[in-house]
Amino acid sequence: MSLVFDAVLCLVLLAGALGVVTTGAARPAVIAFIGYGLLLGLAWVRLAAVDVALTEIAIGSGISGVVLLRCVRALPAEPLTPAPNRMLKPLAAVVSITIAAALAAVVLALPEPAPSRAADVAAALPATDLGNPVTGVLLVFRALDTLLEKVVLLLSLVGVWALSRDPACRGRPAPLSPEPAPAPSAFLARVLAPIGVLVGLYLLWAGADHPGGAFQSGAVLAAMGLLLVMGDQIRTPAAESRGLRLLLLAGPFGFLAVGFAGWATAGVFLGYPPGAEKAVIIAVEVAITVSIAVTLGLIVLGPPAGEERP
Amino acid sequence: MTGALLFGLAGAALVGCGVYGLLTAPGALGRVLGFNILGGGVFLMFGVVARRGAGAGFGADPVPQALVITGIVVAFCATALAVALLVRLCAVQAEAARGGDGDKET
Amino acid sequence: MSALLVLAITAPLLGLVPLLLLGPRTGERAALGMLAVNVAITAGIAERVAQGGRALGYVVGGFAPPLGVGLRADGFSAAMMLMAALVLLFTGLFAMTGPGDMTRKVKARGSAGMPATFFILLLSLACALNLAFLAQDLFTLYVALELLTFAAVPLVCLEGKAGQLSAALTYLLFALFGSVLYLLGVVLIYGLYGTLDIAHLAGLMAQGTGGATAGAALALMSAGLMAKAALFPLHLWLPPAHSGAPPAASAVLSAVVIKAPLFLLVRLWSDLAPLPLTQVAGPVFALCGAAAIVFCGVVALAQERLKLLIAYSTAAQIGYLCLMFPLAASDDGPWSALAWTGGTLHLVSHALSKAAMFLAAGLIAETMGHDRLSGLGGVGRVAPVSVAAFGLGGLSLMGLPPSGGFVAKVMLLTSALQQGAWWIATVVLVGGLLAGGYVLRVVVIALQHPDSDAASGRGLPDARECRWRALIALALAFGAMLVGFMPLAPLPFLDIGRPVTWEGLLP
Amino acid sequence: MTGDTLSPPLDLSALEPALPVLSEALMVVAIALPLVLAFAALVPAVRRALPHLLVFVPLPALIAALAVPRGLSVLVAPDPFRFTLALDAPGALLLGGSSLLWMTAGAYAMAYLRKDPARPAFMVWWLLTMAGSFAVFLVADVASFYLAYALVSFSAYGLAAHDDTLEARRAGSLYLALTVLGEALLIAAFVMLASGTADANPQIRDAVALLPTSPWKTPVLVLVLLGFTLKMGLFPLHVWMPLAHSVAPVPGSAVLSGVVVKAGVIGLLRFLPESVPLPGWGAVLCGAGLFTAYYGVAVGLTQRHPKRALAYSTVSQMGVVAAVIGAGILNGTAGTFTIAAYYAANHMLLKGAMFLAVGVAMASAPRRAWAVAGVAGLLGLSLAGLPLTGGAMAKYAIKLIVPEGVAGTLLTLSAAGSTLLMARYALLVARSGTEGAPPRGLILPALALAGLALVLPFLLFEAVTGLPAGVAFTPAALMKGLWPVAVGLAVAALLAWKAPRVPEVPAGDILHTLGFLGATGRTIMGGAVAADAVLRRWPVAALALLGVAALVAATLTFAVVPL
Repeated sequence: MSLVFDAVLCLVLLAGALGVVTTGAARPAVIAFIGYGLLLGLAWVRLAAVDVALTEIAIGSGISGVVLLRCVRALPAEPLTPAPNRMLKPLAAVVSITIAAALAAVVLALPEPAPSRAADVAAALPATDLGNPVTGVLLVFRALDTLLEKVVLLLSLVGVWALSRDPACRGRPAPLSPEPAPAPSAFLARVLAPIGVLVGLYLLWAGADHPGGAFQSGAVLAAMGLLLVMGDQIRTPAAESRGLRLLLLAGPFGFLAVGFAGWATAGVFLGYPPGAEKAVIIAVEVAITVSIAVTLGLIVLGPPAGEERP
Repeated sequence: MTGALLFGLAGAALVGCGVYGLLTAPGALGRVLGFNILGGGVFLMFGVVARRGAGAGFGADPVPQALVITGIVVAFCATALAVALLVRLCAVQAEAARGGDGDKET
Repeated sequence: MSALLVLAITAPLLGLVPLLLLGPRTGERAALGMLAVNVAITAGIAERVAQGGRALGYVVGGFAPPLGVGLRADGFSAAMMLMAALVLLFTGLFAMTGPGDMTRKVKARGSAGMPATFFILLLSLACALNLAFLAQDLFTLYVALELLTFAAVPLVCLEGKAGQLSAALTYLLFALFGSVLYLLGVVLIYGLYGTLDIAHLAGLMAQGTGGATAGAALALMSAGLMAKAALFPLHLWLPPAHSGAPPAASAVLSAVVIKAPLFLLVRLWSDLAPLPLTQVAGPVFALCGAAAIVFCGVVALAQERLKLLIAYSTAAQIGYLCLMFPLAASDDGPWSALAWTGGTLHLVSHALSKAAMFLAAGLIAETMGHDRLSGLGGVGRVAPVSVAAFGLGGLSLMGLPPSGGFVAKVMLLTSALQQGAWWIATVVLVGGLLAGGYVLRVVVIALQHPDSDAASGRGLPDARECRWRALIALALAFGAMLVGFMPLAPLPFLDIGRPVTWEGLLP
Repeated sequence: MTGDTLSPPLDLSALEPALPVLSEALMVVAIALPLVLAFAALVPAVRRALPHLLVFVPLPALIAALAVPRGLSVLVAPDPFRFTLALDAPGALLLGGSSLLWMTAGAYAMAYLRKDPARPAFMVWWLLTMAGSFAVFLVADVASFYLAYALVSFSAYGLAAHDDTLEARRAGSLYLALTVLGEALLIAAFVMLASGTADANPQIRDAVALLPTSPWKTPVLVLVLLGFTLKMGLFPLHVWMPLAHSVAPVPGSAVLSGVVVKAGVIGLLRFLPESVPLPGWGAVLCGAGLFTAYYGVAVGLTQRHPKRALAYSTVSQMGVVAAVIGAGILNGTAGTFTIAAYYAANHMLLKGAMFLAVGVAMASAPRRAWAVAGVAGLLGLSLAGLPLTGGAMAKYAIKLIVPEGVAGTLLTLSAAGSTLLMARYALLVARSGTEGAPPRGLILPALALAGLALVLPFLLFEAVTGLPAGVAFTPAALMKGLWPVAVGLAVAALLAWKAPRVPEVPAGDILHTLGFLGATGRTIMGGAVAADAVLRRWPVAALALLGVAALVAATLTFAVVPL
């Protein structure tokens, strides 16, 4: 029964993906992409990877979708594109099918029994006092990757900000919509936001032992922030604000500070103090979550518009 | 394990779809979408690798799961940067079209 | 366990804090300080490696690979790191707000320091490069490559012109295509071996259980790296991106950014893949390299704009390192070691000379107000130091003594001839001829009398080159010449820490 | 080497045990002084003083040529500088000769360019070329030779293209293109040569000693011959010479023809084995040299400008030198290289003086130009080997190497051709007067060099050949030297009386038949640019990316390798 469900899911997923790449128009393609992301999240659940499923839905589909939709709105209706070569599509189809077939063969040829690090993680996890092995890998065993990934996120915000017309990156990003928010949207923001924040905080709290964690939580919090901006409940923040920048830096550099502190407490960079692992890890997660939420929100809002004239 | 295998094949097919999108998309937005589909396929294949490596009481090998989470975030960053570039490019081009002259130096 | 390895990655990041929190001038000074610290750290690593005669290692978080991730510096990576750190520092100095930059007159001409964003990106590049040279985990390397791309792409379009933006977009999209292929390779490797640690993988792969899947994984990772290195025929993004960026940005992009994927390509095939595989795949890379040298060299000759000419020259020069693959992977001991040294020295001297040339070209363009070759007649009079830096840098490209390019060329030639690879030797020589053509073309134009063509109303502008910036370019060019004093023999330093192993490096 | 028989008139070699350091220092200073001054010219004060110093810069080189014992080799610096200096007889002859030419031409240049605003730049190129030329005669290891050779070759561009006319730009570009080509040929040769030895940068003579048994003997010899005869201007690689010589300022032409071309000669002398017979190679070189000797005369005769006539004379004379070297290595005749260098040094001084004379004549009123032409004619006859001139001694010496027979006869007859060409040159000089009186700064150096050129060969003859100078004054020898000159003069008189109308062969002669090469080059470049535009389109590049991955994967899969 579940196999049938999986097969149907796979087919729908494929259909969605095909829809995205074959739809000529931008908006339907993006909408199809968001749907595809949700289906992909379902597939992750079926693969017993709930953490990944939450991340995919929150970021891969959710925030990405918002970013892409904003892009569609900003693009000219009729993009100037040269007429593609008529041979291209058939050729691309042949190439793509060949690649898919080759990869399918590779998947079928994967070794049995499959190699795995699960046993290593299971052996090392109790020392961290964490219940969620994925959080353990992210924040303890491969903390370096996660730390650098925070830097990547910060850097992509820097990249977005670098596109500001003001080389010094000052001012507020343009509001999501030029018109004042309609009443329903303001109401929605006021009602939904507190609930969303609660969900986000729960995800953060649960992440130590159950599926969830900084990214999923940060994405939900960012979405709530955007909702408040859309409902005109808060203004977009000014990019040069020192407080905002502190929030941006809190995650990566708080993490880095803990990493350096590891030299003193555990004798190794990115080590955690013995006995207090879980507390420190949760503190790191809080800092990261705040930064992720702010960074994601600012990335969606786009580059600051330049210094405001008094 | 057949379920995992099914998703593995789906991942391979998604990679094919993504490649098709990357090859045929006429504009940058289409290529960004193609890249995301392609990335999704790769991640799904990684998920299948994780699922096959289930053991020690875990439903799936946690290491690939963690790597996929990192990968999704990185892919999002890439998408965001590409979209920001595209939006700015369109704005500059529109301005140039209105102003009558673009910056011919580049 | 050497803490220097951790510092090499984290110190540049610390420089971001003042840049984001304090004023631009303070941040800029802090950034330059951090770039200097970075040079000190990398020099310290190189010194330790040379002294100890063995690699340095560090296990992050205390979890040894394959569960955790490790950092490791061998002779090759130490040399690369030091080179990159030096280029970044010099470029940072070139880009800083200098004496007189704030005056209105200079500003109107465009000769001012770069915005704070530039320094954020420069420090991020330092972190990404050091990580790429040190990391031993294929996924950490993926993160490093992405960090590198995200730091490099905004550099291209700092001025926000349409051409720069579209170049940056093409660069980003193609680099992403490359990285997703790399990641696919990583996935297959994990599926096969359950680990991503290079040392462990090298042992597992040598047992030969991977079959075609392992080959496909290596191929996908290599193709991804080649896309990021803009190796022919994957160079679509390089000329517009490198020629359109501001000079300081072009310098780092051409000099060091594309070197990281090339370095990883070498690492992949010299440290990870078993030797028989490298011997099979080597000629494919050499073929791409040869095509790059000849094809992009010819296209460079045809360019009418100085910065495009240099950019195509970069696309051509990347090929030399790839010629090294079949030579260095042979069983012919001393001659393969010579090719290894030659390829590495070429990488280093190209980095220094190309940085010098892009900085010089930027100053020339700034002085003249354009970079069309046809209008650069007599620029040697208003920008003598820049032209000298360009010429001396070009010496290395042409492979004339005394320069690193000469030493590298002699080594590659010797190795190719001794191994009977006549076609590689021919390509090396033809590449030198083409480089001579496009470098001398510029130098000759610069030395001519200015065009006093009254009809066109052109002539030399009143502006003069920014002297201290030109001296920085000249210093880099002299650096490329200094490499030419390396002994013409395999460098034992580059062999330190090979083959890759964690033995003796872990606590 | 026969160099040991050479004892220059002022031989301080007795001082050697006491002062080896002095010898070493002299050689280093000879090279370093012009080099340092070239860089010091960045300082305005030095730049202002340079015109007065230029005459004295070659002094250390001159003293070194005279005083440093032959065969002394100094390791100036070990790794990383790997720079070895040595002075053998051919090197000493060329070094001494060139230092004299550099001194006189330097004085001349400062007068010639006194109103040229670009004089400082010319001086810098001058000094760099000088340093390179001294170095090329002095260095003893392969890598330094390559460096010195590149220095003299590339710096000479600055001399040739100084006037920056359209023709100068064209000539300069052609010169640079061929120089780059020559460098590529030579680096390949040197790498093959060096890889036979244990040292990566061997002494030239050690590497050459192994050449006859080297597996790469044939490619090395081909590349060495091509690379160096390109600089000497042997047919068909001579095309750059008439172009470059005719556009350069007069003193620039003098050193181009006198010194820079000799870098090719010293290259052949250094990189060909002297004592091992190489019959086939010698015959080829000798034949090419003889052909060039006649070819240069034939084309030179049609020229209407004295400098171009001289340039073709240089082509012809370098053909003679090549023929001598070829004849020498054909049999492995000892002493060949010293005598070839002796002949080359003789040509160096004479040709330098003749170029300087052209400049004097051009600055003179027509009547005075005839007087200049008289001196020029005498120099020309010396070059052709008129008995009782210095040139006759050089001609006598080379006949010791080239055996009687076809080659010997042809060589003797080529002197008649030389006479003819020199007569033409003298006539052109006589006609090139304009108005005014040349400044003393032009006349004195030219006269000094002319005097040296006419006299010095007598003084060196015995040291070079080991024979008393008297052998060249026996009636038989005088007769043998006289008749070709007489024949040449007779033909010249005949032509002057009733000259056939021959159109001037454009400078660079066969170059103009190679125009299709330029067109082909442009086609290739255009094709590459078009192909590049296709390759850089997104779908093509994206497909290429996948193609590369597939290619590597397929190579790995289908190569029979156990994985």
